Amino acid sequence: MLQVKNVCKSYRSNKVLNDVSFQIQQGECLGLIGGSGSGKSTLAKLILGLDQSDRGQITLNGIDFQCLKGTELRKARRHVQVVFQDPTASLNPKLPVWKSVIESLENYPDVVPSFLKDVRNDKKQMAEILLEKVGLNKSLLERYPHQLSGGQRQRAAIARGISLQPSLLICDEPTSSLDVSIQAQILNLLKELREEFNMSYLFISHDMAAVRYICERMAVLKEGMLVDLFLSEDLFSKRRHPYTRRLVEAAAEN
Amino acid sequence: MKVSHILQKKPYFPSLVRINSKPITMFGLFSLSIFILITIIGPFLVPNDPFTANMAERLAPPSLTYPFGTDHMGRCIFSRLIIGSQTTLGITALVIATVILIGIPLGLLSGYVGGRFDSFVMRLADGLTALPEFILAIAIAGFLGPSLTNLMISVVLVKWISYTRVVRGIILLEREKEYVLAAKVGGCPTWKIITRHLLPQIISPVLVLATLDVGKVILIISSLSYLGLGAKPPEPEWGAMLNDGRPYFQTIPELMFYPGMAIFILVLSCNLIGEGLRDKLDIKSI
Amino acid sequence: MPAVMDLKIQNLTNKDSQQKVSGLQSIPVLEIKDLSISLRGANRQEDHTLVKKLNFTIRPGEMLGLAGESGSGKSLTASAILGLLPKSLHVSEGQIEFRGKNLTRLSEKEMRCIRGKEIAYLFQNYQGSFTPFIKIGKQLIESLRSHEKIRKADARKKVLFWLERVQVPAERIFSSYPHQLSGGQLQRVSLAAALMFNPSLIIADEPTTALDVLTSKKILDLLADLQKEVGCAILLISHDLKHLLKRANSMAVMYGGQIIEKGLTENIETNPLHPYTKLLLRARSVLTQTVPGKLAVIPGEPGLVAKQGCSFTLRCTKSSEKCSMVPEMQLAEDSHCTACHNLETEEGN
Amino acid sequence: MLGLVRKRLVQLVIVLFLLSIFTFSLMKLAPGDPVMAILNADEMMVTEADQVKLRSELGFNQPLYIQYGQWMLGLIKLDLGTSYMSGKPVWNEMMERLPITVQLTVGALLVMVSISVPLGILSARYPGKWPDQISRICALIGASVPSFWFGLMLIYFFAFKLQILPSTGMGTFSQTILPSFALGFSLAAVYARLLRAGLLGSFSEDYIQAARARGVKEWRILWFHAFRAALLPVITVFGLSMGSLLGGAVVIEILFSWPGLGSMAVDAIFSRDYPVIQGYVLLTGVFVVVMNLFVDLSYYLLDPRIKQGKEGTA
Repeated sequence: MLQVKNVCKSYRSNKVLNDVSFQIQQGECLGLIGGSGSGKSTLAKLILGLDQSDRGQITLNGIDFQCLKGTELRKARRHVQVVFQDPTASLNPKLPVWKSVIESLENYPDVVPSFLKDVRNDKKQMAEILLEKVGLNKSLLERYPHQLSGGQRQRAAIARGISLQPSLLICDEPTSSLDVSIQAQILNLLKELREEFNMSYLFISHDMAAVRYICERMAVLKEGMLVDLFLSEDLFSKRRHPYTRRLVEAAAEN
Repeated sequence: MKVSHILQKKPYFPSLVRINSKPITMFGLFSLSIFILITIIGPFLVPNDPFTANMAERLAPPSLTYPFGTDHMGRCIFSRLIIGSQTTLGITALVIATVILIGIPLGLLSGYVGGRFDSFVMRLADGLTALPEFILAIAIAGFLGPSLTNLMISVVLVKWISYTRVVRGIILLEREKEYVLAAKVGGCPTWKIITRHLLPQIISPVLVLATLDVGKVILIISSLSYLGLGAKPPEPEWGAMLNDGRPYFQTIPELMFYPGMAIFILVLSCNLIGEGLRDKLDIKSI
Repeated sequence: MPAVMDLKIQNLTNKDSQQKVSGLQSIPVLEIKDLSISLRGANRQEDHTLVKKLNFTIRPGEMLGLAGESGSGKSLTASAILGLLPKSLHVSEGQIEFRGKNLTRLSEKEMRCIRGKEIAYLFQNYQGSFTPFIKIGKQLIESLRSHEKIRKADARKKVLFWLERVQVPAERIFSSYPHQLSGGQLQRVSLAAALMFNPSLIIADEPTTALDVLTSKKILDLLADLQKEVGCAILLISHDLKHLLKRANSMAVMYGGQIIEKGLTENIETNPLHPYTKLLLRARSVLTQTVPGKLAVIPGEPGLVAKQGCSFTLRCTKSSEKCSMVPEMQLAEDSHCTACHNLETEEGN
Repeated sequence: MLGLVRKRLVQLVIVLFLLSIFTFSLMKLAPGDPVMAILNADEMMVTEADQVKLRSELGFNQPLYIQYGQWMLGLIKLDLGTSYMSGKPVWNEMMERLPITVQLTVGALLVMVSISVPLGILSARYPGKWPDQISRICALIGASVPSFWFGLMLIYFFAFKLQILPSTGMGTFSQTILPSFALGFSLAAVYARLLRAGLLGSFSEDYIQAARARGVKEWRILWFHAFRAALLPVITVFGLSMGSLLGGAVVIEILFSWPGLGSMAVDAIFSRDYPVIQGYVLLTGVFVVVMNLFVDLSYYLLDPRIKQGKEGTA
């Protein structure tokens, strides 16, 4: 479904991504692991069409994002949604939660997700259902982001991410700015939602254990290069790239 | 420190009403509203015609007829002060409104669209900073003749820059934030991103900037009028009145005291409101 | 150690650490008794007390881990030990005894002489550890000269020596600005700055949280190695149980400003007593061969702290009426103690 | 660093070019015929032939861009034309008056620094206490009082009432005090607040806490760690306020009857002495631009991070 082919990207003279290629199948979850500065977030931006790659192709359901402009790009975009790392920055501080959550639905009036069929014309009701899907009480509808806890904000961001029922949800470090005790809750939620909606995930993280929990396949990015791509079961295999093995060692200690 | 976020729970939408927490800001608000009230109902209040010269009564001391005395042409100082507030406040309001109307759209476009438009606007702004408003006013008054209109033009020509810069700065910062990116991914068209997500972020800084600028504009206008480069003599502008009083400074300092005090209190109250707003809205950059 | 050591300094260090080990072995370096930290001006009202009645000790050569989520008061405790609490907060109760001196009673000047020299601090925010517009070497020399009369050339030698000890290219780092270094390098330099004085205690406040997995492992290894050499005590603060369980000799778990469990690390790991510790141990993500169908979670939101009684009661699955009272610390086995009312029922299960 | 200087110099040239275009076109836009003004047409009979002759002598019959070019050539040779009033070259006239304005501004800057630095530091060390309150009130007054009125009040009290300082004239030290103070006071108040904000900002930075944790002495932290960072915003505003300093100088010069550049300009406006006005505008413009250049450069010297960042983009 998503195909990334030989993508390169440089900022100034700095090569951020170097010849990255992979695919994600419908309903599949690919974990992308890498240290800071490995180009993970840049890749996410390219797939979201927020930035242009220097070379290479990114196609979603056969449509090349890079060639699209304006309305066309907007139309294509509804199939890819995103959950960012920092839930504080990813919600507009001046809008109540419910408005943020259903904003995408307002932008695509013709999109009718299956779980919102009956209430498509009632904004508040849609927001209510979406919040319920991510385990938030409807009493939070009118709250502003600063009145929510970090975990609640991230749930709201996830609600916005799934609101268009996208075929691909990009999770860019969705748990790393949260407290340890909340990370597990969010991971569980993401896993449940994926099963419910049969979405594909590109799950970007530096946390091996989290990626292992969520994803079927894993890719390891090191300094802009894709050094390893394998099934999650093979994580401990001897055939792994030395860098992957070092990461596993560090993560699995004790 | 982690403590900080436990300790500071600031309201996100501080309404204007809530400013009353600080008595000194309230004083500013109160005194500014009196000035505005005087401007509006002033013509019905004045005891004497501010324009009629009466050489027989020139430089008269305060009396029942002339509460603050008369000036060198026998005109009632009190009446001239009251009518003078119209000139000062009117011109200032006009200047600030024009500046905002030019500055915000330019800043929005320059920040969001970027590219050549942005560099053109920024170079223009750079070029204009070489001429501080006072010098520009002197240049324009010098070549095109001293008048209130020319004075306003020169102030507007310089003042829009700070608005454009502030707005552009905020836009540049905000448009990279994740909520704007998320809105883009969620299919928000550009106009909606600007109006719904970006515009609200610039309202409070611009508000603060504008209130603080009101004082500055009043000071510039009256300084230039004092030099004779703004309001023309019969016009009862406060700075021009100070200029009129100059020859009699040693003998009758009141001639200069009253208009100066009026300027001072008006500017002070604007600054008090501006500072109060700045503290309330928690804007540190201005 | 790949570093070429200056023999004289090495001898000094060894002698010093030997002295410390033999002389102070049984006496705690740091003893905190009933420490409470409150907002200034509040009249000891419960809800303005951010840290409540803390008790713990660290002995020479020991590494004590302090665990807890953000807002649980870990960092505050550390700032209090250094006497660097923000102005709005103060120590409202209790004592901080450091090598026989009560730090809460010391004047600012006496405190300054202890800071850096006897108690060193490693920050989480490595970018904020050094002033951005002064070269690293100059800052290290500055802190050396703040504590002892030492000639500039000697100070330079000592700084370079310690930079080599923490395995960074000493000469280059010496003349670099902080922003020219990577996170790992900066944290190493902070470690050098900490160890230069041969301190009795190092407080490491989430020293690796901002670093990536591989770098943080290296930094912690280095910290542990150097500790063995120097023989100082370390207070390691982290929200990540993984590091604590691996590195610390003993640990204390905080929730909502209270220590709810403390003891030797192995005891806590194998036999956690407090419900919060149990949940924490279960909920951490562990990289294993098999993937669980669902991760164990701690219910509720962090920062949900009960105003009265046991701070965890609002999120506790075992909560009962008794929990509206502050539980006493109870000794379970050798030095392993916990504060929970429902221990018996727990053990019965 | 060098690349940066080059970039700023290019910007400087652009700004100066804009400035010259601006002044040149204002000159052309000015009402009234300079030829008639020079020939003193109000008082004398002027023949058509005289006019044509002068016009071609001045090059006014040539296309605008050639006039501009010639004017620019003159500028480079510091030939700004001659004053209509005094008949002296404008450049010489300005150089005669420059030292007076410099004396005034330097005096004002001294007043500013000697008030604002101690007051700023004190109010940052004791926020909310009396030095802070005083600086706050002073800043409010300083930002609200018209400088000419403030000067008048100073003259009234110190010269007329108390009779301890001379009211006008220049040359002696005591004659410099009142004008410098009148000009420097409002700036001092502004800078004290700026410095306070900057210091409070840097006191809350982690690296100050870190320096404390390393046991660095408090005075070293103030001067070597906090002050330098606090200086950055102060210096930025300093560049911007050079303009208002010069503007303020105009008013103060008139008030205290100092024959500086400012009073020259105002006199020139009333006598429509265009070359002088033009010279004044150009000189102050160049001065402000050059000052801003210095400010930018000092910025890079103060904070190595910026140097690197900007050079990366360049």
